[in-house]
Amino acid sequence: MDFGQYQNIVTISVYGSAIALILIGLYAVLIKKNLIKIVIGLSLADAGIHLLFVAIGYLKGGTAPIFSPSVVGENVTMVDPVPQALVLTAIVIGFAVTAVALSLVIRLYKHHNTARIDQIKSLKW
Amino acid sequence: MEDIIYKILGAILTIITAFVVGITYGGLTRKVIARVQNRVGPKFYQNFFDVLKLLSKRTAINHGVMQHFAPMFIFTSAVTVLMFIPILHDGLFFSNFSFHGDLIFLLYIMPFGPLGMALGAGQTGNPNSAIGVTRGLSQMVGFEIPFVLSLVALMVQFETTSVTEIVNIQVESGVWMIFSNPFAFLAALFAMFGMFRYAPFDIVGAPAELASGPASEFGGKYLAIMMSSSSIFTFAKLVLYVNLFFGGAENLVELLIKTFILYMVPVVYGLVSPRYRTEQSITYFWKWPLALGVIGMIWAII
Amino acid sequence: MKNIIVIALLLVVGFYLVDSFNYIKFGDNRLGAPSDEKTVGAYYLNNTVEKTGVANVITAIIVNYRGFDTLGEVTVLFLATTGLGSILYRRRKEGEHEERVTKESSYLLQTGSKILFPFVILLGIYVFIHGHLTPGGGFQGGAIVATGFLLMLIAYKNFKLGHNQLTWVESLAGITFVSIGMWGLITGGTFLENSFIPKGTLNSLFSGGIIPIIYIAVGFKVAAELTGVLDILLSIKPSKIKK
Amino acid sequence: MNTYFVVLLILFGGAIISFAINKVSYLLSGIVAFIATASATVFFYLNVDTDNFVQFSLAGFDFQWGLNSLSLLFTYIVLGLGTLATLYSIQYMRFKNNLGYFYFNFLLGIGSMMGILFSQDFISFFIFWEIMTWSSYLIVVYNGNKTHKIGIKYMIFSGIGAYAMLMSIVMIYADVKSFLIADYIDYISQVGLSGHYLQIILLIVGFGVKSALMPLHVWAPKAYANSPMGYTSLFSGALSKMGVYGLSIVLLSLLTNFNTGENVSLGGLFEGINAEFIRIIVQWLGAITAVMGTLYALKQNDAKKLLAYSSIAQLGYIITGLAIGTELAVMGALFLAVLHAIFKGALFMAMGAVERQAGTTDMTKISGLVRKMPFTFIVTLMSIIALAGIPPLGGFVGKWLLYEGMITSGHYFLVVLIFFSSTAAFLYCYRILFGIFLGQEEKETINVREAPISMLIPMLLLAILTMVFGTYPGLLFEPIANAMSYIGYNDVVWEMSTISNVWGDKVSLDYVSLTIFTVFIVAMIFLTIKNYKGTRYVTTKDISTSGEMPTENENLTFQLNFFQPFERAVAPLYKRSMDKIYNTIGESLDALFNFVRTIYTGNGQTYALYVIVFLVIMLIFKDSIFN
Amino acid sequence: MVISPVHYIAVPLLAAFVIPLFAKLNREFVRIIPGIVLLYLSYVSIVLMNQVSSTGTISEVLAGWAPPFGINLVFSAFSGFLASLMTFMGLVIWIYSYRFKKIDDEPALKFYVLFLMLITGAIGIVLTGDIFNLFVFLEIVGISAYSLTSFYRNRDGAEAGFKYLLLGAFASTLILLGIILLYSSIGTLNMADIAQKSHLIPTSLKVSIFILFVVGFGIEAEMFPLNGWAPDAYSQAPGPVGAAFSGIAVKAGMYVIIRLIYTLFDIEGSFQFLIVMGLITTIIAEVSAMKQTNLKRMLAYSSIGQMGIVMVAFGIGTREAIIAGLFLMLNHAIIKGLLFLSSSYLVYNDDNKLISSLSGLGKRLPLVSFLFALGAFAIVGLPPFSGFWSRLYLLLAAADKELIYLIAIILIIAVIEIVYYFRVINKLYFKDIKVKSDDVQKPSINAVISMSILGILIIAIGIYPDLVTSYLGNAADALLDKAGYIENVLVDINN
Repeated sequence: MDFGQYQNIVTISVYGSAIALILIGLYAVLIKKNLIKIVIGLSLADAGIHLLFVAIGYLKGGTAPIFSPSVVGENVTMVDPVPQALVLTAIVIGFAVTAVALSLVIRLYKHHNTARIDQIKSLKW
Repeated sequence: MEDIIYKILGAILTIITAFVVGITYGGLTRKVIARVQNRVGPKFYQNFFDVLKLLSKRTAINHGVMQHFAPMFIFTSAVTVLMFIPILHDGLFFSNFSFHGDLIFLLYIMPFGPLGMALGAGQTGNPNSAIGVTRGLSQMVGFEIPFVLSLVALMVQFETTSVTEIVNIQVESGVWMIFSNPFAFLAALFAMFGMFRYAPFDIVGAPAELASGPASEFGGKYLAIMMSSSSIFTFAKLVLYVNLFFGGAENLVELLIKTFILYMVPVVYGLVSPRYRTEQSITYFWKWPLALGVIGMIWAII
Repeated sequence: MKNIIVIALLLVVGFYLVDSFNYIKFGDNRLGAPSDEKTVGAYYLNNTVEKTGVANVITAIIVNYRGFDTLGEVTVLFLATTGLGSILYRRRKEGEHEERVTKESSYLLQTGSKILFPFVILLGIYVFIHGHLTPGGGFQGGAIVATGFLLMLIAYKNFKLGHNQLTWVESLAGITFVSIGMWGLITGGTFLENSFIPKGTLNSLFSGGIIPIIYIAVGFKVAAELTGVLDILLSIKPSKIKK
Repeated sequence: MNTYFVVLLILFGGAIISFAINKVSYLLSGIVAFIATASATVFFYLNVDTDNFVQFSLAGFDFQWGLNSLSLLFTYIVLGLGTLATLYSIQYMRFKNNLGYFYFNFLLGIGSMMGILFSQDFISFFIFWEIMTWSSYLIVVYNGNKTHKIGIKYMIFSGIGAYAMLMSIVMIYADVKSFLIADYIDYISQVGLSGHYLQIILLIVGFGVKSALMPLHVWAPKAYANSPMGYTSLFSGALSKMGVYGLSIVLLSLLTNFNTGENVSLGGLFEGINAEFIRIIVQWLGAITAVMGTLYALKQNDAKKLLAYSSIAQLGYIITGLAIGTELAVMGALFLAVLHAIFKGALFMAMGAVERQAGTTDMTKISGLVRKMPFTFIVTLMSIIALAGIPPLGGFVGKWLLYEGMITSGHYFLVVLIFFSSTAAFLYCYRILFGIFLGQEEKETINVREAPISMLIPMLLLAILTMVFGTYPGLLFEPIANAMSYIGYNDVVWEMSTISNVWGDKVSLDYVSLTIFTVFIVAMIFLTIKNYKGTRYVTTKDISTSGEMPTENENLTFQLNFFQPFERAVAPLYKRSMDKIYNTIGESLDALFNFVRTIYTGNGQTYALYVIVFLVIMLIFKDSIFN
Repeated sequence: MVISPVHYIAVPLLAAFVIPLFAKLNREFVRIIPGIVLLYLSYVSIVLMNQVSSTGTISEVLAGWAPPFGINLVFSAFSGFLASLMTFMGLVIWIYSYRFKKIDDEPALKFYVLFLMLITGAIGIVLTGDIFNLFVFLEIVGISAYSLTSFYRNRDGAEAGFKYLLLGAFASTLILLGIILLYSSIGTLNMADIAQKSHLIPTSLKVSIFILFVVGFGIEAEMFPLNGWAPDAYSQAPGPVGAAFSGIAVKAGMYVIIRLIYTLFDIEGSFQFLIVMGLITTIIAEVSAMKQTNLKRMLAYSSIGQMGIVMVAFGIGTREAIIAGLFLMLNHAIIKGLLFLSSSYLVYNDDNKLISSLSGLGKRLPLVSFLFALGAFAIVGLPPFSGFWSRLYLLLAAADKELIYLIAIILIIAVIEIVYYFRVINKLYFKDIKVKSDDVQKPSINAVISMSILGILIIAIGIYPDLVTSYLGNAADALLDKAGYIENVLVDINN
């Protein structure tokens, strides 16, 4: 694919949408009072990050970086494999964090009997 | 050897002179006050009899060792002050140890007696004595300030702290201190009012309500010693003033005239004054006398 | 009001991020020519097949080039399970059993799950065994296996997971990973050195030296960890949560 | 082994041993402490050598330990008073708890003071200084419970002082590249003072705190009053003298040894500051300290606090003398420093004896102890006479030198101020004698006995010293003259028992003593013989109040509002106390601090918002932050 | 087998995987294995530190791929110093927490594994030479820290843990964004390579990346507006974990900031930025500590304040300042460690950890109180304890650069520290006893040993600072030698 004169617009829209996802996630974290929603926000932001990762790895006309029998020896453009490897790690870590976050939400709910973050302020100052 | 004999003789002579003069002045004061008040008054030698009478009395009770020591303290102080003041500025007998002390020494030996007195008074356990003492001490702080200011003015002016030197300088230049620095003199004069404790500064003794103040528990020989000591003390202070402000004295007659005139000032002032309360007298000293002292000092510095 | 402020702040952040990404054009070739590799990615593309004998470059990166990352990743998962266990730990009273939040599900779901379960597991195992050849690998395969268990956990209220077995799988897989790494350290001089097992031929199952072995271990481990996490999260006593 | 190390080893080792041995026996701890100080003293004076310097290097800095004639003078105070105070403490502390703790800190204090005096470089000076500070803090709070605020106050001010000093030290190091005090003095004398005023001011602040200089004195009264008296004698006598020691180095060595032609002002904030200006400020601060200390002293009802304020006043004289800096004034200041250690040491010990025997030193509660504790009374009396500066005891010599030094160098108004202070001092001197020993004998004190002999000996020794130095001050002039040669006064003339000023006036102390004692003894013999017979001792109830014998229940005690008239006269001076100012500052700081910590709202979202805000700020201003 | 830096990571990980299996044999293994591992790592530290001081930086290649293609570990005098410090602290804290009663009431297995991983992650951060790998280790630290924070059920641990997690997740988001930008602009993740190539990035982009990293890692390093989690986490985590946070985890965050500024990016103004941020952090934290009623919280704020001072030290940037900064880190680790460990016993039975509950405990718990007092004396910088020297070094470094205001602020802060620490000491010793003797928990023998080790160390370093200064000097040289770092890591490529 050649974006030609639309290069800039494509760049901004691709990255921009991923970034928008991150920002939406952060918005949820900063504004929503429900703990579950906050965790969802974190996951959203994570997803945005993962998208960005994959997007920067992309290159025009690239295929998956796998030297399957059909491509061995042929001059095939492949996308950058590193971001893909990194994003896998990032996903796993994101999963782990979400799991811990959820378990903490459960604990908090049991302890305070509420899931509103602005009511859980026994530690302050 | 001869020197020492002369010294001892001179010292004894000085003490006797001071005693006699002091007691006489006391008697004269009573007389003067009486005449002003339109009374006849006692004979001027009445005080001699008083002392003699007291000396011959037996002391019956004693509250403790400090009471016993108190008269000695005051006597020691009076005599020491006397010893370190030149009585006559070139007298053979009357110069005593005046070369061995100076004004600051005198300033510090003077409270020695009152302090001992105060201790004795304290030992008796009579609250009136203690009240009198606190008043006396407080008042002392009051009048010492203008006094010191004027003394500092003197020292600055003559660049010496020795009384003998001050007298000599005055005699040599022929100008008495009272003329060369009148402000300092006035400050010292006011201080003197407090020092002699005549009205309006007689709250220390306050015979009316305190049963004669610090000395109230003393009687007999103790009181005699105290009386004679304060007579000596009075004389010594007068001599000091004369030395400082009136150019000293050549002979005893001159000395007597000068001291008597000087002595009459507080007496007369006291006659026309009501009594101040302690804090009033303190603040009194810290108004005009203090200002005069400061002016005197600035005068001296310039 | 707070909303507007937050939105404004986030927009500023977004502006600067987009601005920064402007330096990086989407789809540009940043790899550089084979002779002039501009990124490490290019190096991997050019050398992986030759040096590791693995067809899937991403697998090679994950397991070998950046195998240390993966070890860390596995540890993170392991920690997540452990952490979950510690956070939601509850001292059990006498005779008390783990009870799941889920309700008894419909017969349809139960049967469907029972039929699907072996196939899902099979698919998962396939994916992680062939991680070095095809897209996918230990993480993906492990996740698929865990999905199978999730199906069963949802469908059957009384589906019992062997906690012992889970622990064994978890630990052994982890131990395998680290031991292989240590073995590399002993034989080859570096941790995770891919030298003591022959590389094999490209695009065959037995190729890539230690890479498939590790990836299989990872697969088992991921499957066990994810299942464990799901199990813990599902095993909260409903009575504890007050409405 | 080197003398300095051995001395410190004995003292610090003794500290640890007496800490440990407390478990065995409560007496042993004190005895070990005494043995340690005594043996350190003996060893030190057997091996003393002012030219012996030890160099070593630690943590990348060069250290130098040695002894100069100035510090030698102060070792007399520290070791002498230290030995006596430990001897005193054995009995004084006998029935108290935590003796190991007490002696540990006690010896640590003595050791660190010796360390300060040994230090020829700023850094070991500072280290020992801080050890001294915290060990004394630990003793200040020893009495427990109500002392904690006092302790905190002490520690805050010590901290301010010490850190001001530390700041100065590091700035000095940055300039001189050496920690040696001598190097710094050289450096200053070469390059002049401009640009170094801050260092010197900070040093003065540092030393000023320990020597209780206005307005840094507020810790002192209560800290002195609430420590065990055995230690307070050292605290007020020796520890505060470390501040004096430091000030004498700063004010005399530093501020006089530089090129006098140079008076470059720093500009800006430090416009108009020069060496003379600093010294004038310190002189006046010292004088004001003296006056305020005295005024507050005579208000006190607790003898310990009274003495504490009196210490502040006395230190004010000393500092003023040092700041004036003429030969006579410095001599007077150093003489007073030693004398103050002696008589204030004795006084605090005496108060300790009273406290131990009678249970309190509150003058409204006890009185009339003179018959019960005659020796303590004699010690107190002599020390008070010395304190008041009345001849023939030692205090007079110091005062005389100080006054002459001031008058002959033209500080007339200072003289008046100081004189006012010392006259007003008579008031509290009398107060303490009367309040405790004289006046009515109370029922509560009927069973009071004289203090044990081991407490009396040190007190009496100190009292006798005041008398000796009153007649033969030359004994002290010798080391003082040596000390002064170290800080830049060469060839100080002194005589054994004659003091003289630059105008040629003199006071012959032997004549003075001779006169006073002769007259006194003659009068005493006369009166005693005459009154020996027939007088009988009666109780203090047997007095003639208006000719009546007082009844049993009549209240004859006069202790409350003792100097009320005087206090009324000087009431305006009491209005603004530094204490109140500091309290206001403290409260407003407290409020501010409480406000600041509400930043941590407790809401996780707020914290997250902070992150975003911070990020945004950084991003927006990235060009100006990272250009 | 040659001892190499990878042992720091591999051995604990192996142990972590092994522990669940051994736990089935005997519960005691759960407690003992981490100790053995940490003991072994201490041995490794000694060997490697000796090696480093004789032969210079060790750069270990992993998986046989030379950097920048593979991941590498760098054991320089600088990172090695920190790694050894962390190992040592880990060992001491392990000794302390062995059979710590409160932990044994809870799932002990999990505690020891999480604790071991916390240390491993922190050491990994310090040793790794790869920025993404660093991120992974950061997450290891993070997840174990979240779990440890909320370890106790009966407290508000979950709240603290959630706040920590929230900010931690923010941190990972920002760091990942930074990594994305970094990789896409220069195509490498190896730190030495980044250092070599960072000048190729356009300045504006470079600054943006730097900001993302600084904010991200600043959360871990307790920089001011980002440290909301810290007081809560410190106060709610079990005592030994509080010590581990302040002694180990925070150091790792600080290490990254230092690396970013000193090695990775050459950004003008970053040093001043660090000074300013450090000062703000310190001032706010110490001021907040002043009014705390909760002992642990007070220690937490104090800890933040100390880290602020460390930031200042590294912001000054001269060799002396770096030595000071490292010394501060060392001191902070041992002293704050001691304070946290001893305070745990002091407020053992008070769920609110109130300072007022300490009244008179000096009589009931003499040794613990003494050690706490010792720590307090040391942390406010009183000689002859170790805290004094680090502060002195810092002040000298600041004076060298003529940063007078800095000296003044640091010293004013020291006065504030004096106030609140001495308030506690007063409470301990000079107040009436409130608690009954049954209500206090006597420390176990191993807890006493571990605290005593720290106490002795404080005194030993205080009296003879040369024990550590030479190491610190080497470490500072290693940190300043950026070219040497690059050369060491990328040796294969450049040849």
